[in-house]
Amino acid sequence: MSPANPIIRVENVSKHFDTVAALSEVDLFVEPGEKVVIIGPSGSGKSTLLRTINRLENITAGSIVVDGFDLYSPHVDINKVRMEVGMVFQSFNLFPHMTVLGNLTIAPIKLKGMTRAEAEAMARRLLEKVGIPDKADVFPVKLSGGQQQRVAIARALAMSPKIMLFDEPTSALDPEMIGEVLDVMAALAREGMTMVVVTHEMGFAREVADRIIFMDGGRIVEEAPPAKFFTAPEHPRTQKFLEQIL
Amino acid sequence: MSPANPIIRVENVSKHFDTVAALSEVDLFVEPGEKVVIIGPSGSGKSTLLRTINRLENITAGSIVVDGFDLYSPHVDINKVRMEVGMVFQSFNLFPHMTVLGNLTIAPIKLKGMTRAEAEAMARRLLEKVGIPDKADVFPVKLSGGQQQRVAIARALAMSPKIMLFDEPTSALDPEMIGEVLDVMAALAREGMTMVVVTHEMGFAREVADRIIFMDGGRIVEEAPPAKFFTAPEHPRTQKFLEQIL
Amino acid sequence: MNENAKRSQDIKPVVIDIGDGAAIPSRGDRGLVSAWKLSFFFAVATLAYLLIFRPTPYVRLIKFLPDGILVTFQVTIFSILLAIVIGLLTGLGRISRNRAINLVASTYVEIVRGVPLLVQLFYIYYALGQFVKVPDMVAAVVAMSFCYGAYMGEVFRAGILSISHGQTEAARSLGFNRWQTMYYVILPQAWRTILPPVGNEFIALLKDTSLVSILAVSDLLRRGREFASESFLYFETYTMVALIYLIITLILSKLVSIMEERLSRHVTR
Amino acid sequence: MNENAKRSQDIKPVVIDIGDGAAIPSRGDRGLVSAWKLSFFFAVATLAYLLIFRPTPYVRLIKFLPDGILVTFQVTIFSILLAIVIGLLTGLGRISRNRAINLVASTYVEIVRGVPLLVQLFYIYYALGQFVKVPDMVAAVVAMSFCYGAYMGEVFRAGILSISHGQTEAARSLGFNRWQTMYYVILPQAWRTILPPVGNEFIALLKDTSLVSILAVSDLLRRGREFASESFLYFETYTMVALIYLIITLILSKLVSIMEERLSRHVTR
Amino acid sequence: TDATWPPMEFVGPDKEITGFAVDYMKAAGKEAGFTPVFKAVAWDGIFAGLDSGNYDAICSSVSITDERKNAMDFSTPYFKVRQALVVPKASTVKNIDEMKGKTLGAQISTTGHFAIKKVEGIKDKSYDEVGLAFEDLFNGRIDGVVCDDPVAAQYALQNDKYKDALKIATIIEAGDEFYGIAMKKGNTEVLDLVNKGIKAVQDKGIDKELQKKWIGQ
Ligand SMILES: Nc1ncnc2c1ncn2[C@@H]1O[C@H](COP(=O)(O)OP(=O)(O)OP(=O)(O)O)[C@@H](O)[C@H]1O
Ligand SMILES: Nc1ncnc2c1ncn2[C@@H]1O[C@H](COP(=O)(O)OP(=O)(O)OP(=O)(O)O)[C@@H](O)[C@H]1O
Ligand SMILES: [Mg+2]
Ligand SMILES: [Mg+2]
Repeated sequence: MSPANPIIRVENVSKHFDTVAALSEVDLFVEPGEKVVIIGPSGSGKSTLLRTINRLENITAGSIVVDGFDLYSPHVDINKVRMEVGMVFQSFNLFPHMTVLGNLTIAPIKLKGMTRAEAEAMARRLLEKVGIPDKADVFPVKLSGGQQQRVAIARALAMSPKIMLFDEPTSALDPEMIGEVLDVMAALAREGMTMVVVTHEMGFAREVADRIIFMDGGRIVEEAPPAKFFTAPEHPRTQKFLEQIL
Repeated sequence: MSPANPIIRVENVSKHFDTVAALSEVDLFVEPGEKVVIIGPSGSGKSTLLRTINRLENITAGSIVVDGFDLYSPHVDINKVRMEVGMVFQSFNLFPHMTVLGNLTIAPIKLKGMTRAEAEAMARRLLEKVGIPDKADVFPVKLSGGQQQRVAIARALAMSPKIMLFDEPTSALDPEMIGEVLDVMAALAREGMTMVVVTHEMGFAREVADRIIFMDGGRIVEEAPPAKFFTAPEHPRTQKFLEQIL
Repeated sequence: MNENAKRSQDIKPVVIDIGDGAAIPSRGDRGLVSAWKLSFFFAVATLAYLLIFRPTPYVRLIKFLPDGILVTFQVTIFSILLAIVIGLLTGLGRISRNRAINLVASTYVEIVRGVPLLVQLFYIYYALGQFVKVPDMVAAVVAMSFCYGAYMGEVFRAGILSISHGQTEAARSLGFNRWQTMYYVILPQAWRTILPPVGNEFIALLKDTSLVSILAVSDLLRRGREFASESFLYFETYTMVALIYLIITLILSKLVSIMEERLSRHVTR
Repeated sequence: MNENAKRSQDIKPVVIDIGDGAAIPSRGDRGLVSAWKLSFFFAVATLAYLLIFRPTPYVRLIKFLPDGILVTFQVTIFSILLAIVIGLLTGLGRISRNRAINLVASTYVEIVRGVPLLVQLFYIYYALGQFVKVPDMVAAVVAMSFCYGAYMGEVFRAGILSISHGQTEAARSLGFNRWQTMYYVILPQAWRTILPPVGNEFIALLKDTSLVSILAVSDLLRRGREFASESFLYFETYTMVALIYLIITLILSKLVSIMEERLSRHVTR
Repeated sequence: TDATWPPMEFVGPDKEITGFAVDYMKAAGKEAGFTPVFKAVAWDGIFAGLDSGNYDAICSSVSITDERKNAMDFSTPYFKVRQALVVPKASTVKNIDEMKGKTLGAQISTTGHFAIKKVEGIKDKSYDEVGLAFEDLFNGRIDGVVCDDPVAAQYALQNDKYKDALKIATIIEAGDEFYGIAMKKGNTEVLDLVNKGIKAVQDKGIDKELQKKWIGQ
């Protein structure tokens, strides 16, 4: 499983919270354009792994290189790296004091020096893409959960990232809204975006993922393409987990 | 359905919270020794009806007579009536600053003038009855939910009430503890206590109830003995409800 | 043990913290709303009664006091503005991860809250007066805002901490640095939480400006004391002074409560 | 809309209320804990330095002040005791369903919180002095506790309201009347919540007793002012007075924080 | 007494109230058969306390004025003072009228304060204690202080701190003032007693001795 030219290199990474080992000696390499789905039981370290990739969590040991930047090099400007890596959270985290358009344009304007006109034009294109072009001028509280999450995706895309990270993007949604968000994600995947997705949506994993990673107790227990993963899991822990949820 | 000699007479009772009508023209007569189980969807007024019986809620219209006392007569001492009517809550509401024994003895000592020795002897008998004689000297936080609820039942029984009201006594419990509380309640029923019970435990209702009352939208929609109620409900609303939950 | 059960039985660790401002008659507290009305009516009616039916000495008194009221407001307004600036810096320092900055800010708060305002006023006014020469108004404003800056810092700190951490994470993951996140994302949301207690501190500060009368600043109380010790009309003077303070703080606390309501309505726009 | 989503997006209506006491160095706030240590060390070290290396005038000064400290404590302790009694009655009045009682209690709170403490002191001391003759120490205690009773009332009110309504319902349904419920069930639980803010008010009151120096009660600050007015050593005197107040309040706030921790540990016995 | 007015009455190092007036009254008491008990009171409420009966008499360097005579009774005068204008050493002011447009300080509602207010165009600033006014003058916040001359000459200016910084510019010509013991109106019992004591002290020349001790001339 040695990678050709990975855009994300997580090597031998461990992460402790006080006494809890959230990650133990994890390796993960992701190719440009690859879609990786991470699954595993609660507390297995999925979120922690994802969050180390843009250094929302600092690691205790190991190294992480994203798009050629060593995240722990003293010379690296972490804010620059984060512009390359979009992130979508379970709880959306839209900025409630700005309109949808404001949410989408603030970062490009303040961080990339775009003009307001450019930024708004792009924002409207992105809203079109996520299917809510008519919501540009409303405030986030007025949106349904599914709409909010689609805005959150558009906001991350507005920085034209090379990588997108998703941490259970549909877990806080009512069932009837999950589909609309997954559709947007699937479309993004078809466009060739590099994606790392933590999710419990097995249907999505099966259809979209190039590779599925199963974590347990802070370790990667098994990884395989979905066809093999769902039909012939090797590790007993994986088998048990799949039994429970399918 | 005209009653012979009811110990509880709820006649034509309505209760409004601001604009919400929690109860509309409800009639309920309970014979001494009878066990009535009230079921119905959330917000249908079950708790409100139960709580009007010891005047934890004041009613807007109608009359309630309990053990011969008109609850709304200006001459009635409501605290006297409440001593006759034990109540058990979903959230136990034990007094956390007293031991279990303290919880059981405070009311008999302060309100009935029992000596501490008498009260404690009785309390220990009641703890025996609810199956936790060894917990007399611990504080409530040290007990499991099921144990707490059994203490709450014993506390109510310590006032030797003629009637016991239960408002979803097992809803806050982990599944493995529900049984122990229902057992205590069933035993109490066998001893001939008059009981009005709001619950979602259909097994209990079927076995213990003399009569089941189905409420919806603040009204009593249907009442029948359990045999008939569960096998041949008349009202379409009841049929739909039973379909959903069974 | 079952989670629900645990929660309902526990004594919640409620933290009670009664501010030093006026009692804000918010809508939830009906007793206070009627009390506000009663107090206001009582204060205004008493004032009117005294002026109309006992013009001597009350009319003379009320002519004597207005410049004192003006000074009281001047000191209050300048002090609160300066205190807000100090408070913002202190609040940011208190949540800073830089240990040195954090310690400086925390120590400032600890010391200021540990010494009576009156002693601080004396100290800043007289003791430090030996080293720097400043006009008395300026000294009073500096002393008041030095003190209130510490309290204001706690308000800012609490306001900033009240914004969910997810907001910071979202902003940081877009590439904003720590300060940009504070400026574009956190503070614009925090001010809604911060504004009402700032209003409250304003009222508390207005009341505490009465202490500058001891520094011979001619505020409302000082004017009253001058009048009283000259005319020997102690009862009448202090009645008047108390009434004026009461009317001012009642009006201000009503304004704060209106502001609170507006802001809480705005939350859902 | 989904419930979770709503909650996470909404700006929560956080209420910030910064008390007037010292900054209590509770364990959650590490910055404050180190700040406490630093301040305390700084205060004690400065005091020691001054006494050892500049005995004139500091040794003379420190001999001059102890009875002032005693008076400060006397006024504080008597006032807090009286204020607790007034506060309990006020708190009960504020939650009473009897509209008249409720209004009286609320109006008392509203008026007391609307008038500066210093004005109240002047009023009670001088103005009412015309009608009733009381020794100045008594007047000071009455004035302080009249004022603090209102704040204490809010503490009691909040403490009582912090006990879940289920406790009241359980007690009432056993047959306890309103007062028995309060006495046997609510207050014994509420005191844990009430005690820390009472400690906090104690510190705030101790600081505010410095105001009685204006009434010529010989408290710590008054003694300092007397010393200064004879020796004209203002800087030295106020340095010393401020240090002593700081050391006292720092010690007291540490005690309150220890008490808070003990009580919160006790919740789960 | 408001014990912040050295050398007339103040709190000594032993925390007892002491000073010229205090010794004077003790001597008077010995002569007339009463023992004065001294109680520290803040100046700006001192007359209120007399009214409410917290004490029987005020011995606090109270100058006898017409307004005050309307409100209370006075003993025979026991000391003569004038108002002194104290200014920084460098000042060339010779007369209070030259202070127009400047700010002068005094203890609140003392005769010094009244003297300032009488002159048109001078801003007055009132302090709780005369010492605070001196301190403000020393710190340069005000341009002068007006107070009774013994306080200025024999006390404040003897102090190491002020000796080289302040001086008396002039004695304000507004006529002599006399200190008297103030009593509630109609309280003839105390009045007679005090007057008897003062007379005896003056007759025996004790007042001269005390003046030498406390004031030095
Ligand atoms: N901020 C934190 N402080 C302390 N421990 C933490 C923190 N965040 C995570 N942990 C711990 O690290 C471990 C891994 O947590 P993580 O959130 O990565 O799991 P997860 O797989 O995402 O679980 P879930 O499916 O519930 O989101 C858990 O034991 C968790 O308790
Ligand atoms: N204190 C109250 N204030 C306002 N409305 C109330 C109050 N208590 C109950 N209600 C309303 O009265 C109606 C009946 O409530 P009640 O609690 O009796 O229903 P319930 O059948 O017990 O429901 P559940 O199964 O959820 O306990 C509901 O619409 C409820 O919102
Ligand atoms: Mg997670
Ligand atoms: Mg219910």
